[in-house]
Amino acid sequence: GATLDAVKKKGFVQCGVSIGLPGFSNADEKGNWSGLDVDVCRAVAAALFADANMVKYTPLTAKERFTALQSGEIDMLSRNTTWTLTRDSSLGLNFAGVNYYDGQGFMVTKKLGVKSALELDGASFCIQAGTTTELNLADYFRSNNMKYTPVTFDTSDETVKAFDAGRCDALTSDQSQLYALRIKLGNPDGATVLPEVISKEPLGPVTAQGDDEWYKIVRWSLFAMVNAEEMGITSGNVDAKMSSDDPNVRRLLGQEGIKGSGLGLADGWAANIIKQVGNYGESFERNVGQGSSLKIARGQNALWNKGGLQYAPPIR
Amino acid sequence: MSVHTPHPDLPPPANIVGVIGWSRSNLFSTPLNTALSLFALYLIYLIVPPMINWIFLDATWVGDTREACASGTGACWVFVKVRINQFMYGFFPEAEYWRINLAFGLLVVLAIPLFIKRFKHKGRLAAFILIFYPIITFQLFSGGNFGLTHVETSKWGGLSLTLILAGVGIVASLPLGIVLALGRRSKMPIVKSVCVVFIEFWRGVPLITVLFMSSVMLPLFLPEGTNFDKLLRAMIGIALFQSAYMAEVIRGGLAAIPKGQYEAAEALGLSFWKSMGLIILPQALKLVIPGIVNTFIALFKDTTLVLIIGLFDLLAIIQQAFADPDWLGYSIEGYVFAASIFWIFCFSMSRYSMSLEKKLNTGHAR
Amino acid sequence: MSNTDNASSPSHASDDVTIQLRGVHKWYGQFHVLKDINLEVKRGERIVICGPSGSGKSTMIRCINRLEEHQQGQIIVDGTELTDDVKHIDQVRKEVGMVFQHFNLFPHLTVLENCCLAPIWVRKMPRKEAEGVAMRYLEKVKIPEQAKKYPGQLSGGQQQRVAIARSLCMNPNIMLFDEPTSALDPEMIKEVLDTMIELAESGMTMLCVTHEMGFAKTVANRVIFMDGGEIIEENEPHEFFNNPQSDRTQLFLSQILQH
Amino acid sequence: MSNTDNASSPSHASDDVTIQLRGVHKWYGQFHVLKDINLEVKRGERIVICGPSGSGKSTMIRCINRLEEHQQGQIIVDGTELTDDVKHIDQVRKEVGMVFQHFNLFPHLTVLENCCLAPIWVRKMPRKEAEGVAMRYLEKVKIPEQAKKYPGQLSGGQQQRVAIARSLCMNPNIMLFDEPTSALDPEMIKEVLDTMIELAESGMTMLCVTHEMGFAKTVANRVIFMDGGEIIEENEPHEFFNNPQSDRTQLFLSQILQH
Amino acid sequence: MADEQRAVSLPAKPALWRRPAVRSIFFQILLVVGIGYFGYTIFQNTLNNLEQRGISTGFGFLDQEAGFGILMTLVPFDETYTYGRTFLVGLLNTLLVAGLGIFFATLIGFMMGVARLSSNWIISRLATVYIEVFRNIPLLLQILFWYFAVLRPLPGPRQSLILNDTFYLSNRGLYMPSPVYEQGFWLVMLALGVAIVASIFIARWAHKRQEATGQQFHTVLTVIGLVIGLPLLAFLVMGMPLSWDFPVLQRFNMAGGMVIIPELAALLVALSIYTGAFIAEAVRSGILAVSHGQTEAAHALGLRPGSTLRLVIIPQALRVIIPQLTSQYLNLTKNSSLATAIGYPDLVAVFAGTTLNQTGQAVEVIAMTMAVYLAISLSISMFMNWYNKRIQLVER
Ligand SMILES: Nc1ncnc2c1ncn2[C@@H]1O[C@H](COP(=O)(O)OP(=O)(O)OP(=O)(O)O)[C@@H](O)[C@H]1O
Ligand SMILES: Nc1ncnc2c1ncn2[C@@H]1O[C@H](COP(=O)(O)OP(=O)(O)OP(=O)(O)O)[C@@H](O)[C@H]1O
Ligand SMILES: [Mg+2]
Ligand SMILES: [Mg+2]
Repeated sequence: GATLDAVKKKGFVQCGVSIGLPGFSNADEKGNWSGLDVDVCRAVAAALFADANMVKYTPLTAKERFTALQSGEIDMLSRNTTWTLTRDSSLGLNFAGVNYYDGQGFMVTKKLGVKSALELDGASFCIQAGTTTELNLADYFRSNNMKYTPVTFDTSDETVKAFDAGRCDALTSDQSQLYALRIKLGNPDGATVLPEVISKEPLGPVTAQGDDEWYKIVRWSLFAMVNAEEMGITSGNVDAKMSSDDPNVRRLLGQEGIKGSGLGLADGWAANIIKQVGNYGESFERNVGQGSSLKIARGQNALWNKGGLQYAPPIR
Repeated sequence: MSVHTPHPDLPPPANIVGVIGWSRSNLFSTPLNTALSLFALYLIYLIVPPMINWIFLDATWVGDTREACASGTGACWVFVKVRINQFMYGFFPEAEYWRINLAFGLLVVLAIPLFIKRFKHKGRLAAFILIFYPIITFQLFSGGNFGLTHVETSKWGGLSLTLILAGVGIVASLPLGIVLALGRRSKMPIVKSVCVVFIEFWRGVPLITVLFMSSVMLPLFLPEGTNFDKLLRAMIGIALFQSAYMAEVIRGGLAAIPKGQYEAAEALGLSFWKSMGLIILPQALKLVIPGIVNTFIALFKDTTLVLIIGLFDLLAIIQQAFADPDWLGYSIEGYVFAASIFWIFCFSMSRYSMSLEKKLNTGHAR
Repeated sequence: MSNTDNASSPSHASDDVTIQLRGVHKWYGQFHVLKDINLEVKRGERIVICGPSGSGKSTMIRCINRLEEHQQGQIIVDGTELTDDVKHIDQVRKEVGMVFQHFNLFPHLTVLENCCLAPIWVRKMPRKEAEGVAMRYLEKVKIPEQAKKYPGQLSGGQQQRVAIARSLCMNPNIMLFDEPTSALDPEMIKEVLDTMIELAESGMTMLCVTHEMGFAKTVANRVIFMDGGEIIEENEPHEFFNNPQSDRTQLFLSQILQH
Repeated sequence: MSNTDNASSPSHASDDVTIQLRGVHKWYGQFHVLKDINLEVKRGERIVICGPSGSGKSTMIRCINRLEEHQQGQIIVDGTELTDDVKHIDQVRKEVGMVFQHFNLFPHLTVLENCCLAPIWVRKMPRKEAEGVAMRYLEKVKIPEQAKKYPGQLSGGQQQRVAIARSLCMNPNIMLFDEPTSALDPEMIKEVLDTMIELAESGMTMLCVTHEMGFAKTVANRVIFMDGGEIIEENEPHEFFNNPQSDRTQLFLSQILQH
Repeated sequence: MADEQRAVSLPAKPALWRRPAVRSIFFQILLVVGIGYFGYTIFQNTLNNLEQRGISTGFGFLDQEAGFGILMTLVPFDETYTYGRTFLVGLLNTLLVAGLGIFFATLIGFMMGVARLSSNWIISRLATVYIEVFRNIPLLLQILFWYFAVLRPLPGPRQSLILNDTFYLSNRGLYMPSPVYEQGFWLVMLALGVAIVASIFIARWAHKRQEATGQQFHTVLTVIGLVIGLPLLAFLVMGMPLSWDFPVLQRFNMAGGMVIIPELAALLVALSIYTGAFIAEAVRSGILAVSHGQTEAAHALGLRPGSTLRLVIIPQALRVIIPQLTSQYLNLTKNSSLATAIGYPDLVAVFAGTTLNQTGQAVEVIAMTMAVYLAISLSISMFMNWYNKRIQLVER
């Protein structure tokens, strides 16, 4: 397809990411990007070019992201984007999978003394513009017959700042973000996340419609990471596993079976992903889990066989 | 016949000169004036001392970490100090800072002769600065040739990006502005209306919608697969936007050239383009230098809008630094710093343009 | 229209002296412009003031209607002393008309509106009446047909005559002229001077800064010569021109008469 | 420097008539400025055009080098008819020099550069050669020492002489003058007229709009009187001034001569 | 001989390409074709790209339900309204902030422009400092500054600064009572209408009388009395058919009443102060352009300084001021789009922001947004040009 050809010609993947959401995508002082969403981009680059660094990042606000993808300004979008019917069908997008199962929650200051979202009738909410959050909030309050005031900002940064300044009673966003954003508060301990989760937010990488080959590469890059975790292959042991006898492992690492030809990739594509980016579990722990300052538990994002929802189709 | 001896000059009475005379006539000439003066003095008393305390006297200047500021009640300039390189150079690799310094140093060196009265080749030097200097600067920033490592545009940022954007905006909009201005004065109805529509369109829409279009929508309008650098696209957007304003400035200059100049050129047998290039434009452009400087100031301030499309100009990079968990809560310092940088640039340029205007208005004997 | 039967003339009309300057000094910053000026002008007198450029002629007559402030001495106009008091200033300005070198007509108003402005807003006259007065004076300066035009459409001489009519509309007792003809082309000077002579004949008190010596000889009761901020000589015209007392006057006269 | 041995003169140099206007009409919008103008100018002739303001004098000579377009009739200059054709216009402009009332020198160029500009860019002369030519003509108008100055630094008379030199540098066969002295102070008029007289003596074909009747008497072969867009009278100077045929001419002459 | 001449000189009709008229027509046709082709290519590309990427086109989305809430709306709105309605809401919010901004900026500008020329040294210096400081700092920075500078020191809603139990000021905004019209209020409105019409007649009559007799009439006082008194009378007669909806503190926020949100306040303050500085300069240059002789002549005629300014100076200065004022009004309107940076729901934030993002109809939405700004700009310049012409007419 055209996108794939263009990417190959350019020699790098132009990946749309969030302007700065700790754990998912944020740049350090040198401008190097890291995060769970960033790792998906890196995985695609590793699969395609055998080099995870062949990625260029375009930081986007929530408002800009779909337009950027539709216009071809970016090749893929990996920016905590919720998979919904409208987006999948009428915006000309293809969701390639889910790299984080999330749900919308609320953060309030402890002083407010609120224990449940149902007590928030009449409150005002800081939200980020152009998200499903905006819609979910409206639905939730409508169905519970409550009133609310939305205060909408362009970037998550402004949202937090306004919340911190007392502009609104609560901040609402995906749960994962709430934790990330809480660190940015002047006094993180003064705020608490309410238990309610009011929506399903499957977040995943997105490509534009019209290039199936490219779409499949993105989708299987993500699957390769999940499969690798399931099979216990890590960036540390991938070389050793090359000589494994397990046919599943051998197929994943391109030792036998269809190898890379189905996707039009080199045979060692998945091995490259695992070697350079790591498996899904590694990426998770490193960016948002115990290895990070966010310390999010696996929860729904554990593998299917460990009580979670992460499930990848088999490589065969 | 009497010989007249002039009356000696007497010193003025004490109450009209010196401090007393001055304040009597400048501060307390009428009851209303007295009330206003006292009110103004009170206002100054309210605002200025606390400001000076916060900015200078109580501020923290030394240290490298947040802890250094813990005790101070004034501004924490340590925050700015720690980040100053990033504010100036963005994400440019530290080892390559010299390239940016060289580029701007070169500009200063090149520009100095323009201010020397006796220097003869001002026109040629200005042309060099307008045409070749941008190429040199681009090479220095971008690298990739002459053994310089390539630095992607996404790593450009900070004050240097602000200057680049404004500089490119003004230089690129100049030729287009000239063409549009000539077109708008053209006798050909279609050419004229095309130019009018173009100019009024760009002057009528907000810059942020233009930037949004150029940064995320442009590929939609181009044939499949064409794509180019985001910064470049922002620059194109800015240049188009700016060219409309530039055209109006230049039109003013063209209108100020007396009709006789056109006729004399025509009578000598010069063709349209020759008489424009040799006679009219050199005079018109010189007349509108103050106007161009003012446009530049406006553009310089407007470049802050690129933060909305995710480019890290000075303001954006300072805002981005607010998110650093180590330095939360020092946004006022950041804003004050940004404001003073912008202010210094804009104010000195506006003074320069005012002095130029005065010079052009008076002795126009050259 | 002699001013003695003027309705607005003050109660002490019997008093002969209408302008009185006593020991007037004025400084611009450190610069001593007017030095001990003493002058008395009687009702109906016509005085011409001359002197080299920068000698303080304009400054002196501008002090008389308080366009400039003096710092020492007394200026009494029509019985009102000029002080800081706004009331007094208003009073004096109503009595004193002034005509400037550069006409200073209001370009955004028609000739008629120029003339009516002050009567309406200062004297609170009804517009109809003000227009009547204005037309009378425009006829007097011989340009009633220009009433509806704007100043920019008139020649310099016509403009200056409008300026004179405008001042007259306020029914002043005293008229000040500051080089009323020096910005005009030669043909136009004559029409303005004619108007001024006519005015002089009607008995108006006039102070006129001018270098038109013909005018001085024709109408002035007295000629005043100023130099360096002082009044150096003061005499009736015939004496002044033919028998100047001071060497400075002589020098000055020799210069302007030869020209 | 007579024009017959001029290198650039056209092939039919033997022909005597160099400018020919036949039934020329011109309108500005609805306004009929030139009405059936017929005129023949022979090589080396010196013609003075006069007439009241607005009579179409400027318009007529501006038509001759196509600064204005005529709408009816023929204008033939040096064998080339003025039509839409760009070639012809260029051709004519090379042959015809023009001097304006307000000099119209280029203020951003030095006197020398002013003179060299057209030779270099229109005649494609090398700069060295052009400067040589320019200096020759600057000497002819007697201001070679001002070559390096800017027009703004010269007096009006000097500027006008530069303007003449600038036109001459293009080696024209014909010179048009549009009131070349009317923006000058009296002292300067003479220097410019002297230059023009000298030029006339060298045999240049000249058409000159001017009210300097002295000049007309001295150098003109023919005087043309225009009024209301028509040529009313055409005669040799002596006859024209002493024995005008038309009453309009008479009226006009009485006005300007008395002045 | 003349005939010879004709034979020699009369060329054939010149070749077409050497005639300027032909050239110019040709060039213009070329231009039209070029632009047409350019436009066509862009159009085709866009259609191709949209189709290829499966993006639907058209304005059908305007009828779909929006499903999100908006902070401040001037017309009824909740999440069940359509995307088309969000356009209206955004547009009205933009017009509100632009209109108010123009009003305040003009006020500040004229005050500061006159202050800068004041004979009072301190006042003129303060005005200079104001102008030089605010003119030379980017507007976006000022907006951000005012927003956080306004938010920071204000207390939370429960600690609101309360005035008279009717006005509540907190970081949620300034709450005040909103009127609730009850039965019979129509008479009050009618009375107000009558009062306004009467005022116009009185003003005309007073003007005429002043022209005729020179007596001045206290029009202003009469009109104020009429416009307040008549409705008040009707109000009392109808048994006070109006109640106020007072804001009450609820658990989190104030409920009821009207509110000026801090976003609007910050945007308005920033826009007015920034643009005011430019207008002040325009006013100053306009007043300076009127020669001092005009003032002197007016004084010599006995006009007081106030009348001089009103009758002589300002009418002349306006000729210089108006064109600059026009371009400042245009700038202010366009700059109001920076609202998006602080979350004020203007057209760009609501429609070109959220709506665009939820529907993905970038081309349609941006085209509509640009068209709206263009229309506003053109209306402003048309109005100002008309006004300028009118005052020019008075002058010449
Ligand atoms: N506003 C001012 N500030 C300072 N000095 C002034 C001011 N106005 C006038 N002067 C000076 O005061 C002196 C007298 O000025 P004035 O205008 O009265 O002279 P004048 O006799 O009217 O001369 P002229 O014939 O040139 O009009 C001059 O030296 C002038 O430079
Ligand atoms: N561009 C123009 N458009 C319309 N009318 C014009 C234009 N130029 C000149 N005219 C009119 O054409 C008439 C002739 O003008 P022209 O300049 O030829 O007169 P002139 O004889 O040179 O007068 P002067 O002695 O004042 O220079 C005048 O009535 C003038 O108003
Ligand atoms: Mg004077
Ligand atoms: Mg003429």
